[in-house]
Amino acid sequence: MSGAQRGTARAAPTVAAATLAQRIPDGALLALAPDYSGCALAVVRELIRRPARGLRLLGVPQLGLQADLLIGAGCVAEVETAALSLGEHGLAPAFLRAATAGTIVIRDSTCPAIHAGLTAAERGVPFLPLCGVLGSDLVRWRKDWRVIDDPFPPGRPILLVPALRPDVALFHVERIDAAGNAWVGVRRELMTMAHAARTTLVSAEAASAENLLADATLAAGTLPGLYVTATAVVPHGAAPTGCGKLYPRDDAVYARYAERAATAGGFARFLDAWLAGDDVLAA
Amino acid sequence: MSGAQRGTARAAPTVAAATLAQRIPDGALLALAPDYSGCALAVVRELIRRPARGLRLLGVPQLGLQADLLIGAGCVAEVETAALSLGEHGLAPAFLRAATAGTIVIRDSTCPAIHAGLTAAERGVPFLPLCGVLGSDLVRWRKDWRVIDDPFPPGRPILLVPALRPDVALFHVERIDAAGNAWVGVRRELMTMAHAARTTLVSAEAASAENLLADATLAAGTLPGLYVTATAVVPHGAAPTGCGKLYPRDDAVYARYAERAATAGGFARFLDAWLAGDDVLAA
Amino acid sequence: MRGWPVTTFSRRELLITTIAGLLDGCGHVAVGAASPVPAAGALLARELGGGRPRVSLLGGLRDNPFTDGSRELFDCAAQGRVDAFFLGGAQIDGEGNVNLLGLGPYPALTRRFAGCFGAPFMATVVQRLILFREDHDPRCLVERVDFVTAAGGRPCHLLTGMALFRFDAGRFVLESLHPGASLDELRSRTGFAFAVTEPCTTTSLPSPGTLALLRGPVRAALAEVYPRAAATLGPS
Amino acid sequence: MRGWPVTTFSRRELLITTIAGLLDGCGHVAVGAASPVPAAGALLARELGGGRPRVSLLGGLRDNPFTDGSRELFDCAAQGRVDAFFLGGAQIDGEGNVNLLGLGPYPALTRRFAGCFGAPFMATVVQRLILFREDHDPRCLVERVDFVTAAGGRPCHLLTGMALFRFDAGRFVLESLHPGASLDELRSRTGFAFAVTEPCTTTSLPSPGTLALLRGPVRAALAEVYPRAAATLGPS
Repeated sequence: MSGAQRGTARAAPTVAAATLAQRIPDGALLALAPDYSGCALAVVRELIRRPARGLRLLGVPQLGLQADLLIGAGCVAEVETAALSLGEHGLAPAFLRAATAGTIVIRDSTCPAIHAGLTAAERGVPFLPLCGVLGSDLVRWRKDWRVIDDPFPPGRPILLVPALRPDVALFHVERIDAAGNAWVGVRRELMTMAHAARTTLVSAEAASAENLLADATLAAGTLPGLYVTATAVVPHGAAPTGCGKLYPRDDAVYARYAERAATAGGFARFLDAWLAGDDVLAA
Repeated sequence: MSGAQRGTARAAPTVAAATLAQRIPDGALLALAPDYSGCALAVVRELIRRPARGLRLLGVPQLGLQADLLIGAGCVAEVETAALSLGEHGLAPAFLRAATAGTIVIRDSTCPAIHAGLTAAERGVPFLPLCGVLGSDLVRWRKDWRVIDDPFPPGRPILLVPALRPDVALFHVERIDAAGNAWVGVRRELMTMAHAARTTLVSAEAASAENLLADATLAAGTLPGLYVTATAVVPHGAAPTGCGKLYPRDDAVYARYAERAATAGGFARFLDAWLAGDDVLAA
Repeated sequence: MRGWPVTTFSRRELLITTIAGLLDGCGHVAVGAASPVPAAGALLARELGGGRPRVSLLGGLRDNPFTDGSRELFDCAAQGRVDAFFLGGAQIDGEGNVNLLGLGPYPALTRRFAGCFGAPFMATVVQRLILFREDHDPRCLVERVDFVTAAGGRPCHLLTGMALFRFDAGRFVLESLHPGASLDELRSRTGFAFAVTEPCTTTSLPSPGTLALLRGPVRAALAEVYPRAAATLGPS
Repeated sequence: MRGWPVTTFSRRELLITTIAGLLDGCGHVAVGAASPVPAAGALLARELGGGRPRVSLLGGLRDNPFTDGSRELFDCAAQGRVDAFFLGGAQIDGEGNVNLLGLGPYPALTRRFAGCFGAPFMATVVQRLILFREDHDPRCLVERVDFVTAAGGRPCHLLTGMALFRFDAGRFVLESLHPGASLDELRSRTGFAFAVTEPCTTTSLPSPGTLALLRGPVRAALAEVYPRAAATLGPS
């Protein structure tokens, strides 16, 4: 992509991304995808520009760069997740600083508990049982979980996790259409997030001229517009995380982030550069 | 299709269908799809030819022609379903005769309870809660269901339905591949059936030369071979029910069935003709 | 079609128009299989509302938006995303209970039908439940159903070929009589007691504009799922 | 590659071979993200078994068979369809408990890591749990973990760069020492007490045939997900 194209491409998406960001109120319980699957980084950038405050992040089921950026920028009050890291690029520096400073509340969880909580919301029930997990200290510390004796024989203890109903689910996909349908492919956790959430915001690389539900093959991987509150076309909107087969994660940016964000000052400089525009990150 | 082609096409599928039918033991809890979605009628025909005995049918979540044929042929001991009918072609005559005669046990249910039971099995938990339904006489009569006070505030009564773990899930799809992957498209209930069942048998119109999981668009609607015990290519294997966009339900056969099967004798003659071959049904 | 007099309409068209009125303000209406009149009513409401409510016709291809298997309708309703749903019933009683399963004492029914389908669930989770029977048969509108498929007791409407009722505070209240029916006749053909607020009103008749929509775009949309029912639209 | 002497092998190759042995008889092995050595062990077991076990590499494209979202691995394991799974751990204790979360008293940890991931669940539902750490560090192999991410107490294996243990009847039992390590050294570098059955056996060495598979098809398959780890295979 040439510099001119890049500049042109950036202006419109910023506006489009901001239209989604403004629908995320301060204090919202915001469900986000893990770094390997459809992160709406361009919208996250607009949240930081605003700046959003008091967000409660829910990792579905874990979190990465986008959460660390939001935490470091002071947008976050709480995090519920099964993990938060930069994957191969190491631990999440802003998250760990905030944890040490006690400036965020951390609700440690485990992947299947988050899936179960979202499924409970999806099905309109107050809780879902989850097998296993008993014996983990998570069960001792999560006062909002319950252990009951299974009402069915043989009546063994079983964990119940309460429904997780996000105020907003936010993610990025390859394609949307004019009816608000969004193709998520095998990333069904994005579909579950949307089913469970009150509001679902989807940014996308491109808009399809055809209705995605009209084709049986595409429909199989499509979240119906019924669940989608608003969409925006934001090319390259997941970067520096990857987007399906369209572009991979930008490991150079991750590495630079991991290095810079190791100190609060370095994080601030990285953030300034990121808010100013992609190109600066290469410096 | 010419008569000669039809004859040729029929011989092989019969053998292929029989290889699946022989994996369904007498007495098995057999999960079947509703008439609008992937019924493996050719395999059902082989079950009747055997003849299978003591099958316990589970409608996912309802049943139609294939169940009525199995019941009328004496293959069935129990039926659990949300409904059993021929749809626009009326009630299911063999089912109603067996119900009146008391020769089958009927476990009346409701669609979401069957979905919840299968999901419980899919997730390896002993039960799933289900919202609503309370007040229905089903709850009084289903002694295997439980109503508890929700352990989470405000503690309202809630229905729990036990896991439904079929011995065998049997269905028909458009495409399989050599790895046992099966494309189900938006018919995700077939995927849930397979996840929940101990054994999954899939007949298909055709085999794909490509691995269905290799293409991201196809993968989104594909049941992985991990869950599939055996497959068989059986062209026209869903008829007279329909198969996706490949062929519609054969309403003439349904109408004839509804008319003939109104009496036990008429059912027997229809069955003989069906076991002998499609062509006879036109007579 | 253009030649039809817009002041003449069939009973079915009156029912469809009435249903559309009951759906006023809904955001999403789901209609079960084999329900051509409710489907037409929902489609008419969508035309009158300029695209709202969203209409999901189960069994339809174009108007069926679900991609997560046959459980999605139920999950969607449980999430509060289905504002209105329709139920018929072999029996409907004065407490608003619906019986789809069969007649006589359960489980040894004297007559069995197809089954309960999703009714026990849908009746308890959707905001606006509309009970609909095209005929008004005293054998159907009974004092007490033989089997409670779906529990009553919640606010809902009951629309028949003769009248419109609302269920409120534990009993049905007559909302309006369709043209040509008398209150005496209604009472004699209804097996349960119901309340009446005098004076008895007549069901609103479809306007020429509504009939034009019904016989135009609604008929066309309906024909995709219910070709035979669509063909019957027009004055009787 | 062909030129490597098949009697020379790296410690990593020994560990991979040992893992493959622990997977004998499995039908389906799942390997979490960022686990190159367990992934190689599973792929080697598949080569040795002529295509069995089935291997699911999370994060991989070709060997990741899941199509129902990120919950499917957990559902699949809960269904009993995952015969073996691997866990690392910042701390592993003598009761078989694993700590992935952090050091120090919870919740005010002195050091926090990424989180618990799916470990609390997987450890309790898979048939064959294999704890794996490439280094054998006494700060990691402790008497008691600071936080129980995944509860121990169930039969499992623990493989480190120094030895193989099995957890049985409430304690770890030394199964074999890798070549070059002594029992005294092992005891001094292990923070929990373990049982020893004399005489102490040495971990089986990879055969020339196994090494050929490892450096051929396993290396090629591994490279698709872990190119850097694949490049290290060969004698050290």
